This record gives sequence, structure tokens and C-alpha cells, in this order.
Amino acid sequence: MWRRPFLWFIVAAALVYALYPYFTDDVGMRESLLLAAVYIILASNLNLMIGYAGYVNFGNIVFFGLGGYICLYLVTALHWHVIPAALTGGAAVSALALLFGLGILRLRGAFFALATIGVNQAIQQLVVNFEPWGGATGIYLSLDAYGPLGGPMQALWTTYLMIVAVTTASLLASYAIRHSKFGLGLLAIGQNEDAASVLGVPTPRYKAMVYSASAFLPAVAGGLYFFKSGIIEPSSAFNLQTSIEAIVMVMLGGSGTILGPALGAFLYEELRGFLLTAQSFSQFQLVIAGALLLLIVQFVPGGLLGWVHQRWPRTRRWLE
Amino acid sequence: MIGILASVIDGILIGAVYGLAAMGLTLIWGVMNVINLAHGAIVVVGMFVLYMLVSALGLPAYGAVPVMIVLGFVIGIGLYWIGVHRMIGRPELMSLLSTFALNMVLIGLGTAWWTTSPYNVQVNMPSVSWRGYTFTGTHITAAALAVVIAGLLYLLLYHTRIGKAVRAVATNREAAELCGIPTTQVLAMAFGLGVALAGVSGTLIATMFPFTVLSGEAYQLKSFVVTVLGGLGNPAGALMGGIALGLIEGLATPFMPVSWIPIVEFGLFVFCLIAFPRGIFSFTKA
Amino acid sequence: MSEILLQVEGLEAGYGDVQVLWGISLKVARGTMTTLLGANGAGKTTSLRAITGAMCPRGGKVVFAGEDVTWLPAHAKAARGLVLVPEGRQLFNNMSVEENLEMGAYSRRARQHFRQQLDHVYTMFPRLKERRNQKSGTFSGGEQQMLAIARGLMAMPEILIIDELSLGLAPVVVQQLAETLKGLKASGVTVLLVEQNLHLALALSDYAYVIAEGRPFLEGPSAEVAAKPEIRQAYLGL
Amino acid sequence: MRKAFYLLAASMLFAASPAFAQDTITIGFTASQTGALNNDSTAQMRGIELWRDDVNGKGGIKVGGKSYNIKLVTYDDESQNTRVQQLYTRLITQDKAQFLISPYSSGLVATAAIISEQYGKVMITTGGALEKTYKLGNKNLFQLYTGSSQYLTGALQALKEKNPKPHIAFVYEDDPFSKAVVQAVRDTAKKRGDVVAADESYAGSTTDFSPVINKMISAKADALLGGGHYADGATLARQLHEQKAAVKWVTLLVAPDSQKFAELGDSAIGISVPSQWEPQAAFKPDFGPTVAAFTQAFTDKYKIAPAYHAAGGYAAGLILQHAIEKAGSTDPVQVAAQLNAMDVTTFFGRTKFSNDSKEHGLQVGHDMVLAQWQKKDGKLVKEVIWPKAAKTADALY
Repeated sequence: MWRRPFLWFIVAAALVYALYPYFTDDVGMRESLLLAAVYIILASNLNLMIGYAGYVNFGNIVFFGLGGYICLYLVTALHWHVIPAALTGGAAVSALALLFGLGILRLRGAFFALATIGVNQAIQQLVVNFEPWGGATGIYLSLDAYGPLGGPMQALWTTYLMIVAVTTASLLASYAIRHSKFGLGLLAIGQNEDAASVLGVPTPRYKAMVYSASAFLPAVAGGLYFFKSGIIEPSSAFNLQTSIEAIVMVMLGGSGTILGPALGAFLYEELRGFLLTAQSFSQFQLVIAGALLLLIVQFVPGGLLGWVHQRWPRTRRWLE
Repeated sequence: MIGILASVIDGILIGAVYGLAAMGLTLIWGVMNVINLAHGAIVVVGMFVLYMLVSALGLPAYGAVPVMIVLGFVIGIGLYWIGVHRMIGRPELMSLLSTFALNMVLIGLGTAWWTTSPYNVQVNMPSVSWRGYTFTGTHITAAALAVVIAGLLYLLLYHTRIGKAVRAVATNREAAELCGIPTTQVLAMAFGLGVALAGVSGTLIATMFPFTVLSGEAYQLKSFVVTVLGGLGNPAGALMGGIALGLIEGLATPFMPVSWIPIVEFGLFVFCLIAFPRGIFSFTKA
Repeated sequence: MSEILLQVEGLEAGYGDVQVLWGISLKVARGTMTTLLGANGAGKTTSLRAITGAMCPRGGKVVFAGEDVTWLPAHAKAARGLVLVPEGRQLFNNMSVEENLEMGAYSRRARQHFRQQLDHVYTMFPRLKERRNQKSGTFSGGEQQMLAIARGLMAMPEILIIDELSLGLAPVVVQQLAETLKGLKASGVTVLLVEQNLHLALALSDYAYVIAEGRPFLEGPSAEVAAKPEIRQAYLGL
Repeated sequence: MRKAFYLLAASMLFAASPAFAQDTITIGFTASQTGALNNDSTAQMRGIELWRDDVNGKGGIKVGGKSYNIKLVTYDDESQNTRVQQLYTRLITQDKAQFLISPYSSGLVATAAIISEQYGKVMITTGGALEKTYKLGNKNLFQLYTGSSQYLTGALQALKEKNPKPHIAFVYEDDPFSKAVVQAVRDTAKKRGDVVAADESYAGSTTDFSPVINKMISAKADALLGGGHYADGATLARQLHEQKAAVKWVTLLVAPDSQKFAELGDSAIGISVPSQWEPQAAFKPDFGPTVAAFTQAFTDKYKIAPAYHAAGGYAAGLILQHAIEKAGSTDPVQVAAQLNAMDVTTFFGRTKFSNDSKEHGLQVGHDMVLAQWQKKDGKLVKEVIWPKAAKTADALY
């Protein structure tokens, strides 16, 4: 599969993304890119559910938050290194998702979407009452925790690079799944689940698998992100608003495409960042973002890439 | 023991208002298969309408209720044409996003206008005290009005021509159109009705509690829970679902820390979705 | 021939990228029963949907009672008396019989004659009167078809268009419905009928149109059409 | 026409050019212009802005014989810590903020502190009382407020004076700050053998407190200590009144301190609040405005009397100014050294930071008071009721 030019394009883009702030030494840029990278991870993995399998997961942020909690707990209480801690978080959340998935994936359409909200809220409240994880106070990282990465300053760079690596992995996973039998099965489920099932796609197993797969990288990213932030609280770890914004990003870029969600996440984050810091807009940033979304949904439902593909059908060959 | 009883009564009173809020959501959901994510924002509109009418114009608090019904209906029809009309018949995701965008715009405008500071409308109603426990007049009035409005909605849907048309459109839009029912207008009207209900529930909530521009989200989530308990598109179910939710809250409080209640609520929500996807109180719709 | 009530010229329609109708034309005279015949997938139902506004035609013209109604929405056509009894009955299943009938008479014109029309329909279908408070979802196929026709009649149709009258019904029930249609025609209602059952359709109707692959195939008085050998060809979709 | 446009653009460039910027000291912070913490955060921001106006009005800060104007750069953090780090990084790297003031509320302060520490920027924290933040190894963080463990100590003492055997209900928001405050006072109360009748935390978005209140009534609590921030505190106070809860003593965090609390009318009467500062305070400042002058200036500008968040905002600027002036430099290391050595009294009270490396920057000089809403000549006023030395009225019980 490495013969495909598109893959090299992803890797090259990731390298530029990772190295640009490093060589320009533009730390402000790095912070902004980091947040965008996190959203790309969220949107890209969410796209596996929404774009491929056709299941709207409103509570996708729960993976991110739980991953963050597990990682920070391992780092603070058991003094693990952040990398194994984040990976363990990812694996644990992924396994948990498989378990949950078998239950709530029996639901279809809007009912599934609502159930995911319920799961997110229930888990947030559980964590609020879970004292080993600091309850509502959350977990605070001591500055010593950055020691193994060469102190707080260096740790920021290291986590940035790690998050870009996870972003790249997300895009590659999107690509690999899209071009596998598994991915084909998912697309079939997205088109018509009953028909897919009749044609021999093992729908319950595939759905649980994709739910679990879409949990892994966001959970790892959650671990890295909250490690970098130095603090995790239930309200910011399980923020439903962010979860819904991730859906907006997927739609903005074009759900079901590989690059679309990433593009959407990047643009959305930069736009929100701009509106938030531009004095004349900050009052109306929410209104502008909302109006923009409304226009996209009403008039460009395929998202940016969907629109491009429709306009210039040949681009589909290169970008997928 | 008396404490538990007091909690239960409180739960039923507040539950009736939850039911009213959910009625707006479930009506829209049932009739046009749109989950209105702007529901919470509309509840907030109802709250601020009370604030403006009472604080700025000096109207009596409950005078805001009929005003809100009319205003909510008009706003709802406007929102239908702006954000919902093009989503009818499209995949659910699209209408979810569209109404979510409406939500962002409404919340954003509200934030720019009123900031996110809390507002407070003082409504003086005689309260009922009993063995040290007090049930405030605003709670009792709100619950009573919620039941009355639910009753009126029932009459409208089952005993008027236009209400029957709404049900007909909900059951089979194409057949309704072929019967000569202008279904687009009926959908717009149903949306207006749903918004009016959500708005009125906000008005009633604002007579009881202080509120901010962001208060809507909590009631939106509760409305989801109620809808799932009560079944889709069923106003009577919504009222019962609301009371059930209030009862659960009331009954659970004496036995566990209050911060555990949301876990019970949302756990129950997910369980009900999986176990009774049509709702516990749903009698209609195959 | 008496006054032309419904005239369709060069109607074109389709779904997405697929065009189904390629210029269907027909005329229905007032007081007659006309039938539209064709094989499965020939475009009969699509024709009816395009005529009544259940779907938007892409070209052509529909003139009803002297008025060009091509681009009117279905409910406006129904209000003018161009009424479709859709395939598969399409009743309001969780509403009672009487509520279904009330919905049939939704338009302002029909509403004024609601009581009188209700009596008329109940005399025609006493079975419906007996069960008027029952939900229509609990009915048998034949009863549902009765209700569907009754609901169509409540709209005070100038022309009643019936799609697949006999589909999925027992022969004895079909016979009853055929009698009903005869009665309707006798009482002066204009009918356009789409029917799988060739013999039934030709026996009931005055004039027949046959379409194949979305195009007109042949037409003529029903008795003549019944005698033509090509009719088999059209039915086999050759 | 086009020429005019170029001229305009050029002149705008000049206005923002470094030549101009050299005469200013840039101070950055985020405020919750939107979100749940808006009310308290706005007061804090107003305090800071008033300080800036005062300083610039008097010709700026004098550093080594040269005067610098103060330039504030601020962004909206939406009351959420998601963006705090991005915004503080931006303040440091793009807006070139030389000094930082914290956002409002402990959670956001902890998040911002990581950035200020990473870049070695001095950050004065105001509205970040949680002590945990200062025990993580920060070296450039300086806490203006008395720490969270002290918040309700005074209230407990004042209560015991009125009722030696109180049945206390702790009802508090489940945020880091409120939990830490209550945890500390609950431990004290338990040690002294007081009855804990109820112990309930609630989400900050809670609007319906009747379940909690019913529980308190069932548990026969006669005193309530707790609360959280403005929105929930005001709601709780109102419902306590409406449900005629038979508690004789109510101390809530934060909310009752705001002048807005008076809007609650009779519900406010008797509610007390631990306060970092009250306008009745009689401190003799070593420098800066007197209590009266500050109160007057604030009231003139914003048409509302200042409460402690506003005073805290102003004091944050004042303390920073003092340290910069004494250091004679804007170098963060030298300013930090001045802050470490500082022991001063301003209109805000005494300020001294801990130099213990385990809790560096923790406030150890400042004291809190307990204020209570009372009715005087038909008007609601906030009186200081504790400590006895500072009291302006007797406590209602």
C-alpha cells in the first residue's frame, strides 16, 4: 500500500506540520496547531463512525476524557512514563468501548446518538464522584512529572510531536480502513444496514469493532493532551459541547472522506481561534460559527471535500 | 418518612414542568423526525421573555405565559423556515446539525445581549408549608399550568381539525398531502407549536429558579430523558415521563448524595433506550 | 365525446438520475372511467404521482378542468378535486376511521359538505360506519381499500384516481370493490384507474391507455384494446 | 482615493510599530467574558482596568527613571480551561506580555500556571485561592488571596459564638475550590465535635436545590456552610428563603459578596460570606489608594460598589507595579525576587508570599473577614461581622 502517492502526501504533510513551528520557533503557532491536531484526531476517528458506518456518536468526547484520566492517574499515582500511560489508556478505553458498543449499538439512528450522550453524561458524573481520580477537583500534575521529558519547556515540544504522530496515525488508519474489507463492510452498513446484513456483512461485530477502533487514538490523544495541560477536570474532560463541535468539523470537511474531517477540524479550530481573539468578533464568535454551520448544512451538505468531489469528480481518485 | 414524602411531592411538581419542556421536543421529533437541538436555547428564550416582560414592562409574571405561547409559535415558524424546512426528509444527521447551528446562533445572540450572568425574576406566590417542609407557590402554579397546557395540547391534537392534520402528517406525510392537507404549513405549525411549548416551559422554570443564557442545556438533556421514558411524539407520555423523572429524582435524593442523581438519571436513560426503545409510556406508533 | 376533464401532455418525470417517463399523454372525459395499463415498471404509478403532484414532473403539462395545474403542490390539486387513492392504501394507521375520513375532507371546498358526504360514504360502505371509532391499522386489506376509496371520496373529487385497486386482495373482495366502482361511475364520478388485473380494468373502463417503458404504447376504447394482440406484448414488457 | 488608503494603512502600521511599544509594559490575562464565571470574572477585570487607568493617568510606572504606560491584553476564556493554555501562550509569544495576571477561578488558574511557569513569567493570581496549585513546584506564581483552607474558618468561629452546638450542613459546589474550602472546614468542625447534619455537593449548573433543602430539613440542620460561585450561590440563597428552611446561619462562598446579591431582596438577609476585602476595611496603605479612594473611584466608573473580586483585580496590578518599581526593571527574575521579599499593606490588606519551596507563592499575610447582609433603614447593606476587631455590626442569627 506504500505505492500510493496519497499516503506519502499524508506523511509529508505531517512532517511539515510537526516541524514548521520547530524551525520557526513560533510557540504561539505551535499551541494553535496543537489544538487543531487534537481536533483532527477527534474528527478523523469520529468519521469512522459517522462517515463510514453512518452512526452519529454525540458522546465521542468520552473516549478522549477517559483516556486522559487513565493516563494522568498512571503518571501521578503510579509514576509511569507518559507514553506507556497514554497507550494503556487508549487500550483500556478501546476495550471498554467494545463492551459498551455491544450494548448501545443495538440502537439505530437518533436513538443511538442520544444513548451516546447518556453514556458521556453518566461517565462524567461517575468521575465527579470517583475520589481516586480526584472527584470534581480532578488530577493536578506536579511540575516534577515533566522531568522524564526534560523539564516543562521541553515536554511541550515532545508532547506536540507525539500528538502530531497520533494525528498522522489517525489519518493512516482512516485510509487503511477505507481500503479494507472491513471498511467496505462499514460503508455498506452506512448505506443500508439491513441489506448489508443480508449480504453477509457481520454487522453487530463490525459495528462494535469500529466503535472500539474509533476510541483508541482519541483516548491516547486525551492522555497526551491532558498531560500537556497538567490538569484534568471532569467538566473539561467530558465537555459535550466539544463533542458536538467534532461532528461539526466532520461535516464541514466532508463526512466519509479521508481528508475531509481533518480539513474541517483544522479550519474550524483556526476560525474559532481567530474569532475568539479578534476583538471585534469575540462577542459574536458563537453566532458567526453557528451561521456558518447553518449555511453549510443547508447548501453544501457534502462538506468541503464532498463539494470538491462533486464539482471535479477526478479529485476523488487522488484523494481517496 | 415525611421527608421522603416531601421529596416525592417536590419531584412530582418539578416533573410536570420537565414534562412540559419535553412535550415541545417530542412533538417536533414525532411529527417530522427532527431532534431539535435548539430546544434548550428555546427554553432560554422563554426564560428571558419572562424577564423582559416582568422587569422591563412590569407585566404580572403569569401574564407572560400566553404572550410566550404566541411569541414562541411565531419564532418557531420563523426557525422552521430558516433552519428546518430544507432538512425534512434528509438524513437525521443533517437536521441534528442544522438545529444545533440554530442553537449556536441563539445562544450566541443571547450571550452578546445578556452576557452569561444569572438573572432572577422574583415572583411572589403564597406557599404551602407542612411539617417544616415548604412547597413554594411558584412550583405549585407551574406544575398546575403545565398540566393545563398539556391538557390543552391533547384537546388540540385529538379534537380539532388542525390537530388531527398534525397527527395525519406525522403518520404519513404523503397521504396527508394527497388528502389536500398543506403539509408544509402543517409542519411549520407543528414546529411552532413545539417551540411555543418549550418556550412556555422556560417561562415557568424562570418563575421558580434564576437562570442564565446557558441554563437551557440541562433542560434539553432532561427532555431527552423524558422523551425516552415517555415515548416519541406522545404528549401524554411526555407528561408522564416528566413526572416519572421528577419522582425518580425525588425518591432517590433521601437515599444517596445528590451528586449521584445524574448518574442514576443518565444510567436509566441509556438502559431505557436499550430496553424500551419505544418508551415505557408509549401507546402509539408502530 | 363530452367535456375533457383531465388532459395530460408529454409528461416527463424521474427519480434522481433515472428518467422514468418520456412523454406520457392522456385525456379523461368527464363522467367516464379510464384505465391506464402497463407492465410492472412501465411507469404507471410514476405517471399518477406526477399528475397528482405527489412528485414533481420534469416536463409536460397537466390541465385539469381547463386550468394548468402542472406545478401545483399535491394538496392544492386535491383541493381542486384531483384526488389520488394511492397504491398500498396509505391510511393514517393510528387514527380512527372517522378521523381518516375527516382528513380526506380537509380542503375548504370538501369541508363544507363534510356531514352530507360522510353519510353518503357510510351508506356506500356500511362496514366502515360500524367500525368508525376503530383505528384503521387494525383493518383487513379489503376494509383498508374501502376506507382508502372512502377517504378519496370525502375530498369531493371531480376525478378519482385509483392506483392498484386490487393489489393483494382476495378475489371476492375485488369483486365487491368492482361493484363499488360501477356504482361510483353510475353516480357520475369520473375515474382514472390503474390496475394490474387487465381483465378487470378493461371490463370496468370505457377507454384505455397502455404504456410501456415510460412511453405511450397504444390507446383506444377498452373493448377494442382488449381485442388487440399487442396488449399481451405490452404486458410482458417486450 | 487609493493613495489615501495607503496613507491610512501606513499610519496604522506606525501606530503599532515597536518604537511606540517600547514605552509600555504589556500585561496579559484572560477573563470569562462568557460562560458560568462571567459575573465574578468581570468584577476582577474591572478592578484591573481601573488600576491601569489610574497608573496611566498618573504618567505610568516608573522603572529606572523612565515611565511606562500599562497596556492590558485580554481574551475571553469562555469560563473553560480548554483554551486557557492556548490563550496564555498567545499572550506571551504573540502579544509579548511581560507580566501575567491570572484568570478567574482556581481551575483556570492551575491551567494557566503551567504556561506561566514554562515561560518563566511572573503571574499574580487573584481569584485562585485553591492552595494545591501552589504546591506543584511553581516558582513564578504569587497568590494574592488567602488560601482556600482559611475561607470558612472565620464563619465557623462566628457561628460557634452564637451556637456552641450547631448542626451543620455542608452544601457546596463540586468544583476544585469549593470542595477544598469545605474539606478544610469540615475537618476542623469534626475535630471540634460539631454535628455534620448533611454533606452534599452539587454541580455548578444546578438550579433546583429543593431536594438538598428538603434533606437538610429532614436532618434538622440549623446552620449551612458552603456554596460555590455566583450563579449557584444566589439560587441556593433564594430557595432557602422560599422554602422557609429553618437554618439560622448561612455562610456561602463568593456569591453574596457581589453587589448583585442584593437583587435577591429579603432572601439575602442574614446570609454571610467570607470576603477577602470589604469597603469598610480600615487598612492604612503603605502605597496606592486608600480604601475610600478606591471605593469611590470604582463606584464612579462602574456605578456599582466594588466587592472583593474587584478589589483583588486592582490589588493584583498594584502589587505587581510595586514590585516592578522596586526592582527598577522589568526582568521577571528581579521582579520575582521583589515579590518574594515583599511584606506590605495596601488598601487590600497585608500581602506576603510564602518562600517555602513546598508552597512557594502561597499567600501568608492576608486575612479574610466575614460579611453579612443586613437590613439597615430599609436598605440592604453588607456589614462586617467577624473578626471582632474589624466588625461594623453584630451578626444576625
